[in-house]
Amino acid sequence: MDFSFSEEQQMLQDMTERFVAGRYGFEARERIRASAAGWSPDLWRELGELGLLALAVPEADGGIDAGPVGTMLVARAMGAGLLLEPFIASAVVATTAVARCPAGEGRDALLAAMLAGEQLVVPLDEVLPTPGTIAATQEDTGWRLRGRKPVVYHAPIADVLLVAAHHDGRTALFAVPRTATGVEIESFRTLDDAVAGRVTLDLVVGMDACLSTDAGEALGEAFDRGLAAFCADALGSMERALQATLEYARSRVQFGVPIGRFQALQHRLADMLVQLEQARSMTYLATSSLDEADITDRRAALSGAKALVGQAARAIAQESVQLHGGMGMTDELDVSHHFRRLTAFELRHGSTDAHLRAWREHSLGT
Amino acid sequence: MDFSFSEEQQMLQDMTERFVAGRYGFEARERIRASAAGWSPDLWRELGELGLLALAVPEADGGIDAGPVGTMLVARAMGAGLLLEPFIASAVVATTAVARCPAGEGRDALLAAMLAGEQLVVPLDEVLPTPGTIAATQEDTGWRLRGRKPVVYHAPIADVLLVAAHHDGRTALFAVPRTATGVEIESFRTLDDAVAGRVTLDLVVGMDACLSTDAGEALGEAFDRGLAAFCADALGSMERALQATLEYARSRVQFGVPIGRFQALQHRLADMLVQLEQARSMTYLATSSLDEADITDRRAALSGAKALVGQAARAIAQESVQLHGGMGMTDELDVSHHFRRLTAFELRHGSTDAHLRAWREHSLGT
Amino acid sequence: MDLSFTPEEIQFRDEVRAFLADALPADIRERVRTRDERHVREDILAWQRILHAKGWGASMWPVEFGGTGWDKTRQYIFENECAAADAPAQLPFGLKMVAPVIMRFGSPEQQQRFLPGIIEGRDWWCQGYSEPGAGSDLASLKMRAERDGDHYVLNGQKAWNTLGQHADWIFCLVRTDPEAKPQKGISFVLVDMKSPGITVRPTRLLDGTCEVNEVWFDDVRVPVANRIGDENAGWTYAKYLLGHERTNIAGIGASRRELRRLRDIATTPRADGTRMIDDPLFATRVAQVELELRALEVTNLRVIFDEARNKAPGPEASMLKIRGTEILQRISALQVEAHGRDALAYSVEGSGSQAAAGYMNLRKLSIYGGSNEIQRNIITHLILGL
Amino acid sequence: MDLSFTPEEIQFRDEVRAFLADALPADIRERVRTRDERHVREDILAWQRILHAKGWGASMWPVEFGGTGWDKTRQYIFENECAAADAPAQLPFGLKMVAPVIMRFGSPEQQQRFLPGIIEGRDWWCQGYSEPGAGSDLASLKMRAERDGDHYVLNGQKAWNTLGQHADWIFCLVRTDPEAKPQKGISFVLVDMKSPGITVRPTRLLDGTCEVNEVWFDDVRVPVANRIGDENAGWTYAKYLLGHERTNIAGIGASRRELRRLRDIATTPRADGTRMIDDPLFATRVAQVELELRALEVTNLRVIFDEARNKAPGPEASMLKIRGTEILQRISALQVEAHGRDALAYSVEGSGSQAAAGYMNLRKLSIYGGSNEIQRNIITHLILGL
Repeated sequence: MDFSFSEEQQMLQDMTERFVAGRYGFEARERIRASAAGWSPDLWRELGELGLLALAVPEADGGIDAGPVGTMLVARAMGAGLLLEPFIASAVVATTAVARCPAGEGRDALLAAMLAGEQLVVPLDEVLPTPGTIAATQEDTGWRLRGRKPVVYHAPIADVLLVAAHHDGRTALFAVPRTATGVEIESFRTLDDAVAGRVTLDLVVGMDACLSTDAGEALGEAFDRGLAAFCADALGSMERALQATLEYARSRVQFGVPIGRFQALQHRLADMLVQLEQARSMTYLATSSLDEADITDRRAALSGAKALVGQAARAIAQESVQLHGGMGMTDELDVSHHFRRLTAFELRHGSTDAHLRAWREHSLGT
Repeated sequence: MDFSFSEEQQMLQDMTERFVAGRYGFEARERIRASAAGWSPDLWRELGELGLLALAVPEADGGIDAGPVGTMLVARAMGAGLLLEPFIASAVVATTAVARCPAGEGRDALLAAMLAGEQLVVPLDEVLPTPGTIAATQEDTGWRLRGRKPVVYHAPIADVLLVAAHHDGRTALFAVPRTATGVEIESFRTLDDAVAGRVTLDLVVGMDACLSTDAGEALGEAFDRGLAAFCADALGSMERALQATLEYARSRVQFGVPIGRFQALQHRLADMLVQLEQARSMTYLATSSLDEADITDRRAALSGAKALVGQAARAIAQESVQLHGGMGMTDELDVSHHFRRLTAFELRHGSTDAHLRAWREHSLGT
Repeated sequence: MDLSFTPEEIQFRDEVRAFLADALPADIRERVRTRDERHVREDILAWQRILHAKGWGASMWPVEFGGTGWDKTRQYIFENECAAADAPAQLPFGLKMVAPVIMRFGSPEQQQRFLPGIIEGRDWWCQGYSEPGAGSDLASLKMRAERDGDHYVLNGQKAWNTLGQHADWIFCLVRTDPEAKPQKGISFVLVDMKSPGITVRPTRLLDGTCEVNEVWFDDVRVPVANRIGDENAGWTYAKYLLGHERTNIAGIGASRRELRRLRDIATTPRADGTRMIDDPLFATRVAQVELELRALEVTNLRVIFDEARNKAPGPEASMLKIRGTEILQRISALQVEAHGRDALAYSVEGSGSQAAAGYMNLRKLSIYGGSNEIQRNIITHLILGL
Repeated sequence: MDLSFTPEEIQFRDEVRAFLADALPADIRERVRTRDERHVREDILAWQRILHAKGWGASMWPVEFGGTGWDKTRQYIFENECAAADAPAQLPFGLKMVAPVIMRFGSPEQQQRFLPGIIEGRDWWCQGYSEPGAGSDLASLKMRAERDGDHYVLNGQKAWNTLGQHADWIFCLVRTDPEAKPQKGISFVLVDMKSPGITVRPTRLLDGTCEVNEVWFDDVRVPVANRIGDENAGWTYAKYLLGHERTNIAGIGASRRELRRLRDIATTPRADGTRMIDDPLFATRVAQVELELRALEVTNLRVIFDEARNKAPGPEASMLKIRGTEILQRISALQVEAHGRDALAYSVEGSGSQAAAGYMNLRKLSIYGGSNEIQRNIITHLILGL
């Protein structure tokens, strides 16, 4: 039992925190958020230069293989910094999925471009898709892909979409250029200020676009890693929301004293801390579970984490805004942005209820 | 819209409160509780003399027909006074059921004896029984009754058990002397200090023991009235638990001030009050619903009330004990007795969950 | 005890419903339904004029000032029917806040000058109570008003000014005696928003909208004649106003409307053919909040009944505020859950994004109008006597 | 970061399990399982002797005093395995409370005299901290101790004395200087329960049991040699004791055991053939509490890990106390729900009544050992810095 972090892991965390502090202050983020693109390709390349886009990839493939814990620490720092860039979608989920596809010219080149921050590759999904949402049928010249996804984070800014499509009871994985004819994306912003899109596919891609005809396991692995990182992102966000609320409670004076002196608020802050620490524990457990061979146990830990972190996210988001009073309702402080990120957390990568049900089924068999 | 009480209703309430204050102080109740019988037949007769056992019976049958509101006020005062006597079981449920059976010599005599407090008649059930729990089969000389009820409040002290039994798809109602051969009662105390028993029936009763061969509606009406009164009983108990907690908070000094000055406790007391008032509203609604012709709407109001009052009962019981600190854990103050009465409330007359489900099905159809 | 409305009240309710079906313009109703605030000033004032033409412009005013003279029960029925029908909420700042103060403490001239504009839907009022440092602790407000002949000269800043960007008038609490104890040196003045020196700066909120403003006062001259009552006695008027602000504080009509919407969402089959309402966990949460709302309706009627007999709105309104806002916030959270991922698509017009907007916007309910923490303090002190 | 136990720790856990399966007498185990307290003194002392014979009498003591010298992780494993196996809880008043004080502040004579009786299962200790007026606010205690030659003469009353009816010794906080400020005039003394003038009066509790007592002192003479450390310095020792009381405060083992019991109840078909666990609402509540318990296990290990590095138990133990007691209380409430009406049959021996007894008895968890309100104050001040 050891809850310390290795020197390498600590370095990754420090590096990410320095990046956030230097590049992603409140004003800088506001500029990115207000920009037409809604993200910063420059900072993305910088993340690539720092090696942070190669975390989840084995060294043999040019990655730095930081392992689940390294990824957790980076994701947590990015959640704390409210990053708008598609770190988890691209540098955790997509890289993991692609790296686990059979080696080959297309796959190797794509992976190299991803690690360098030259190609932004984004998956259509956040959980294993229900069979049939996107259908793949083999034709003479390639594969026909047809289907629709209503909410795909980062789709409008991607270079390549990673499409999981069903054929003959299996899940195949395709790399589809976003600008290909037959790819339609209706672009919008999400409630947590990300760029996203409604994606409709109706096109034929070449044989070489198919990274794997049987990618179910690779995708499962990718989504598992994405889910653990996503919990870490929320953890970072909750930490900052609580910290901001504590600072506000210390400085905001009403009735002649800082509001942090009112016992009713103190006890609510204490409960927030307990929830935060419980969420941290489940995030650690989820992260550890990625090295767990038994896939049922792993999925249980991940689902339990998503459910419990989701509950904590809602409670901490709501209480943080409430204890900020009117100031919590404005978008002039970090806290409202954390509120939105944490609200989105509950809706993404499978809902709190869906994961609680999965945990229940694993735990009780009913 | 009128939330005032008539003079007659007010008189009933005052009378019951006087009875409780005069006869049912903490010490007096402790003596009754510690007695072998576990209730006071003398006080029961006194309730009969006061007319309180005739509340739910039409004037034509010698009752005083106080209506749902009168019964509510009496039951509330009895809950506040932690009465151990079987008021609701006998003077609400049993009298209502018997009064609605076809007139006849047996039924009329039984009813008269009940109203006078001479015969204690107690139903085996608190909700409409599942078909088959007690089976009735007609034989040459009478009816054979067979079955078992694991927890029957007041059974060991009853003169007559009111047995609902199924035959040919209908529910018949029987008056069975407790001491009849074939009636076995294993006696025990309940968690809220009532006398109760596990009842096993295997006997043949005479034809005249059957009060009605089709008593489903009469029983439904009786249980509905019992449920509303039961909510009122809990309301009285919650009122006293909160009041006791407020008095304790005003007088108990820690760290140099009364603990009622600590804001964290104040806000919890405020929330208890809100829950109490919501429970009061649902109790009023349930009581009013008894005059509602549409049985579906009535049952919805009753189930909603039982569920919400049950939730309030748990919260107020737990918080009352908690805010009393160690003193709340002793049986030397009222509060622990209210805790037990309110704990039993959730388990009787259909559980909180069962009624919440019934409310949901009525409200959402799913 | 009788929980039902009288036959006359039921007839009145039906009359209100018929009127709403007939007189509420479809486009306004649609914009309210979809949270489309682009024409909010026009819509609210147009609706106020329609109500006024019917004689229903001020349900809570006495007849002598052009109000309906309705009792509390009819006011309750009227407001909740309007909310349930997606009518725009009447602007409270004129009708429910400054008007009662003008009626009670204003001079006859002030009453003649200001009240008609409110009820007739001509003047848009906003509030100038809160300041950045004076929210829950209102008496610590700092905005100065110095006497200069027949005028006061106002300097300072007001915050949390709701919809002031559309306002013609603002009522302000100002400090006329900086030496006095906090609650003693305050006066209550009415200020023309067109006065030179006023700057309105919108505050962007959590949900991306601009519903509140900062209002800056830089040597703004206000005639002394626009002062209500006595100088330095404003705290009395302020408290009177806050008492009247709390009518219909439970928001039953709004919650009923949103609950109906929630049920619509939850019973609509999703892409895969399933319905949220068939998930027993979700359905139970919906049923639970509906149950609490049902209880609150009765609680609200009880408070109305008691107020009618005791005349003054009591601290019980704090219970209605706490539970009413909790319920509406929970309904809005359930709407988001019912939409699931669709609620993420925020800048897309559609019910999913509306649900998310509602959820975020309604966090304000437990903060404004006396935060729920302040309401618990009121209950503690005035009801529980601790 | 590695959440798993080392191979050595897993081997140790298996060794503990094997020992428990082998050495815990079946009748004692059964009485613990059924909450049968009729032989509680004999059972606890017998188990203490068995543990001592194995060399495991004091898992938290250093080797020099006969303890195991185990690190925090092994202590955690040991205590939770014991609880999960229905072993009697070792009496904390001697082992975890007074013993650390005697080891740290007692004289060598006191150590030789008192520690062996504790570890060898001969002496039953109880606590004399709380008084009727001094619960959370311990420093306001009033019991007097006046010096008379080589003795103190004790007069006053202690309350919330757990299982003192079986005790051989009691450690008391007494006021030796009534003039001093509350925390300054307190001394820490060890009192033979057989001393003339001591009256133990059981307090009947919520669940009908008599688990705590009032202890009255009427001119009780205590040798000055039984005082720990310096006169009037008792507050220091008292706080040291309270810090050590908080080991294994999360009660993971007990919660695991009760959760297992809950699952047994809920998966047993009822009279009508249905099972509680098939009700999705109920099953979700069970799964929810199991999830929170899983998280708390990890939180507990994190605290142990940090303590091992920082040496002193920190305020984080307050989080474990709050959440640990909430979880166990919720499990016990779910047990009652799972039994339904059967839980009403209180004086009947059977699992239904045991569940009800457990539910009522365990309300104490959030009250004693520093109420959960006090724990929140500790978090506020020592972790959040407010």
